[in-house]
Amino acid sequence: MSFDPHAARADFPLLRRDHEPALHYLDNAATAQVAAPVLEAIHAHETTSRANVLRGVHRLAEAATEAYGTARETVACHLNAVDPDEIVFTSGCTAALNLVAHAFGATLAPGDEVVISELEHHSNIVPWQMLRDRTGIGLRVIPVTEEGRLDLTLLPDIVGPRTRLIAVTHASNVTGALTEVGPIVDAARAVGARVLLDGAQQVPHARVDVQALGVDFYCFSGHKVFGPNGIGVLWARRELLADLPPFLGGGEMIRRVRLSETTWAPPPQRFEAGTPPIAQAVGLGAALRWLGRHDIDAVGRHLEALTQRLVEGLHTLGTERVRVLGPGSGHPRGPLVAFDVPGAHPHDIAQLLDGHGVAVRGGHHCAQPLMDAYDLAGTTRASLALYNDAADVDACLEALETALRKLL
Amino acid sequence: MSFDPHAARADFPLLRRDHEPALHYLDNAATAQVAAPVLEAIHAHETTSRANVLRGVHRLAEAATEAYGTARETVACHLNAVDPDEIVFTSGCTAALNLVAHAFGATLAPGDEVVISELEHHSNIVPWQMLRDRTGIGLRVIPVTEEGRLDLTLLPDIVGPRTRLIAVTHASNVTGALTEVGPIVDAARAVGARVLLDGAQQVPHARVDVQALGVDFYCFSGHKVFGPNGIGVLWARRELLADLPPFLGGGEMIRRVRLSETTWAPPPQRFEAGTPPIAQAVGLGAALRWLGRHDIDAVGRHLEALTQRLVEGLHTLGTERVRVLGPGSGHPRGPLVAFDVPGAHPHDIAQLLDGHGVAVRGGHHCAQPLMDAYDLAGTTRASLALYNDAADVDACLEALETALRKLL
Amino acid sequence: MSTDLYQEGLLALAGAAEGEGRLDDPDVTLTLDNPLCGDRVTLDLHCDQAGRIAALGHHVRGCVLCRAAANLLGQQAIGQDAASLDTLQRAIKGALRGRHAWPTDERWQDLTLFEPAAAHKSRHECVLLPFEAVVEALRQHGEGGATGT
Amino acid sequence: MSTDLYQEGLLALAGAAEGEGRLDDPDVTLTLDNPLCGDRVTLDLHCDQAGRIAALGHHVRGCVLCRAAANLLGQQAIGQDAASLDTLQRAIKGALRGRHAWPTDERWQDLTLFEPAAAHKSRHECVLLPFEAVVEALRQHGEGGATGT
Ligand SMILES: Cc1ncc(COP(=O)(O)O)c(C=O)c1O
Ligand SMILES: Cc1ncc(COP(=O)(O)O)c(C=O)c1O
Repeated sequence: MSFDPHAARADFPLLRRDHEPALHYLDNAATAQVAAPVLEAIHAHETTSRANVLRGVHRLAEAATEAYGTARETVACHLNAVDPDEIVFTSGCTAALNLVAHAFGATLAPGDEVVISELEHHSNIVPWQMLRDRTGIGLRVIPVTEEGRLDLTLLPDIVGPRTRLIAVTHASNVTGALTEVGPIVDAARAVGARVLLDGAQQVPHARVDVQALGVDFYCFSGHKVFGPNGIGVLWARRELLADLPPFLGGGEMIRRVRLSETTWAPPPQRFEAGTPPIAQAVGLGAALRWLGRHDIDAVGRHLEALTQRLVEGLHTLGTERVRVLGPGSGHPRGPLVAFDVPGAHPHDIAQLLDGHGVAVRGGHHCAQPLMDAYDLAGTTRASLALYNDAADVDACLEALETALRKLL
Repeated sequence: MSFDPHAARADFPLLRRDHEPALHYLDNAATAQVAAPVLEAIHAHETTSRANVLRGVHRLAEAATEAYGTARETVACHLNAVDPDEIVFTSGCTAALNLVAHAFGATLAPGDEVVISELEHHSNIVPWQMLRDRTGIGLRVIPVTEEGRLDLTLLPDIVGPRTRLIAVTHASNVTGALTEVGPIVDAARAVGARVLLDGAQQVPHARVDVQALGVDFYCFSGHKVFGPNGIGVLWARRELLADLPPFLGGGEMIRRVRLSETTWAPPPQRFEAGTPPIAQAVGLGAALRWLGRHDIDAVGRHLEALTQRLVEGLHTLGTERVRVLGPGSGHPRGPLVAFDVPGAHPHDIAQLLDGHGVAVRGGHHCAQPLMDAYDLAGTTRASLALYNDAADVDACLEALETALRKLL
Repeated sequence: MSTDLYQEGLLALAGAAEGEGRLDDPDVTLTLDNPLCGDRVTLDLHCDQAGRIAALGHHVRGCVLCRAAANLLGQQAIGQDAASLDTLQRAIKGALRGRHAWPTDERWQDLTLFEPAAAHKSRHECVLLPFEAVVEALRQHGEGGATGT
Repeated sequence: MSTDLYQEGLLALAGAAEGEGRLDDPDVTLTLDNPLCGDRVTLDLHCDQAGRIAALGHHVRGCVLCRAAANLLGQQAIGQDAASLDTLQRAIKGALRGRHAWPTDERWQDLTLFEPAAAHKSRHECVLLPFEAVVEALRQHGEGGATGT
């Protein structure tokens, strides 16, 4: 099986539009575009099966409940989860991380420790800081290497008998570094700690098998996997979920509500208070089925080649002018490249690139601690998705050259 | 200005479909159908302006940010809020209530009291129970009258010097009772407490003016106002929001993240961690604009007439056989009617009605404490929306008569 | 057609009142709710030394399906033990979900009355609740007869 | 066209280094971040008895717009007080949002260089940040010279 980016691209209405200048969308790490089959699945659901789920007996309610359940099965299958009931739908990756910080956090005692890293997105930092400030747990931080990878040589100093959770990104949204999961799982297991991976930047591009990874929690967002906004996923081991208290309270997550006392429904309902994002779950299911129709290994090779073209092109502009963040060729990286141009601000670069139809992101990418580690205010980031091609990369490089002539 | 329910109905693709038997959708209190302009607005957004918001400078990011901001302005305008920044987008009404329970809850001390009522949806009970169990606040409960209205004569006994918040429904999703807001606001003001209204069942049918109501918090869900799933709104007074700590942590809600310490963005961003439901906000804006194009007073009269037709029809089946919950004709009620048929279970009734194309809901309607007060396991509920007509009501009554012949 | 659900036979079983009512001095009592609809089954059991059901009383606040299921238990559960009822409960669950055929055991032949419910996923739990309750009650009895709620 | 933003005049102002650098022994120091992009302005002020700016030093980690705005302050803010700069800051905000025309005050005529930014909402804050910082710094100085962060 092989992969044709242009065939994939044809499924994206926004990318087909006649933009002037032509659009080169390289901001996929922020939000990917949505595939037409996703929009169609949502439209079909909303116009044939719209109802609230789980509680109704009429045919629309049955159809909606069925569609929602099928979406859960699709996600479970995509992640190779043991059971669909290990899939909790949330409103996004951030919401999933907060859910863990509250529900798992409630099982921690003061002095227990959570390990995060300098590489994390704010969504995997702030919830733990808030937990620390609420409950008195300790927060330990794995530093990054100069190359922007987790410095796992320091694990033995950081993981200890009070460690209860290691929560790190699976793929960095800034350096593109892919986390070596094995040593982290081993370190956690040695002290009886759990492992959470933030998969927001991994699920769009790679095969993710939660059983093979050996982790305990995994989460990602719909809008980055060519699916809808407003939905995310928390996967967690069944027996772990069963032992966690709920986070949000409301309809659907209860067994019995009395004014004096309330008991909880089993997972995943326990963690899905209120009317869930039904149409979005249907859309996410469609997105993952769409993604699954492609040979993900071939997609990986395509993205690797494009990433290399981008990195090499940036080097050609002069390594003293353009400093590329992230691991060197010896280490795996995801399909995104952030770079610093001393003397030219990322916002100015991004703005000038936009004038050439090239959409990239400039800023701290919700990773201020990493920026602090590099002593940068921000970087410019071009992030790829399977529908990008060499023309996108070349347009980016060309526009960048023009921009730098203006700014430097 | 007048109102034509059939013109309105034509905007709902699902209601136009040729169902066999014909569909009489009377489960609007659970989820209303979605208007075509909403689906079109979402589709247009996703195919022309999809990007992440607030952080990007490229044209799609600008367009998405603009669309998201416009949606906020539309909601503010619909509720007559002072300022768009008083509008916080959440993933639903339940999420909005949890947000208040956490953010406002964090400002309470043990022994402080929150007043709810027996009439509440679980989403306005469970978050407060969880807060009570976390922090040691007291929870006081306004009972319901036999008619299913808040028994406000008991307010002086329930509201006291430790009361910090009165959180009650604006319109009951079971008895249909509309809350007399004035006395509640007065009682709260007398002791310096805040007032929250759960408007999930009010916004779809009535004019809501948060300034005129004089309350402090107001919330509702998108999917019940002919808008998308996966979005809700919290409105709160600007100065109140400014003083509240955040609830969820993550991207977009920070001012500065350091590993040691993090500072927060001003409202509403402070309360919108992570990528928000952008397309859903756009859809909600379209829904409220669609709703706003109708003469809401004429809609009210239409719904009142239909509700009366339904109540009278149920009385005709025999008041000993069919016991209608909710206020008598002297008191205002929303367009929904729940009833109990001794000896016939709501699920059986709902199932048999579905055989005639009539979609109603049977069960506890996420109001178990109210069911306990009535000593019922559940009721059958027919709930109307502006697109319903007399044929829907008559089909319901006819099917019910047939069902009761079978079950009793 | 959803009305297929409400066959004569099912309505008759739901009205049969087999085992209806509470037991005096039960060995174990258990109340189980269906969180999705508020149905509630309360079961009282007397058990023999071997852990088999000697007497069963139930109080059901539920629909036709739930009442019929409880009455079927009231008719047929005497003499059954935790293992056999656990197997039965799983078999019913699987059959409702279309995973396998309905049990053919003669004792439980009235289960065929529930076959139309398979098409209505939202009603599966109505059928299952009494069976889940009896399995859980026997489990608790086996653990030392704790009185659950 | 977004490239209109980057006119010669604006690039020149951004490179002008007016007031660039820190002050010794400032009466007030303030650092302000733009949470959306990580831009950061640090301001040192010396103030006279009447609360007017006597000297201004800035350190900007920001884009062309932000640096140009800070340099404009460095050129023109000496002698200004909290009230006048607050008015100016609001006027710039309103002008960027298209609510009213740009200030015509001769002292601030270089503000016209920022006019193209009005079309780019995401960049408004880049222009505003130095102005917000100076207003906040003067406010803190007025409150007793607290050294903010
Ligand atoms: C690594 C990583 N984690 C978490 C998130 C948060 O995802 P969301 O904003 O969709 O909740 C993002 C995306 O912004 C991300 O890149
Ligand atoms: C009165 C009331 N409050 C709150 C809710 C919760 O809304 P949602 O489930 O959309 O979060 C509902 C709807 O189910 C309701 O009827």
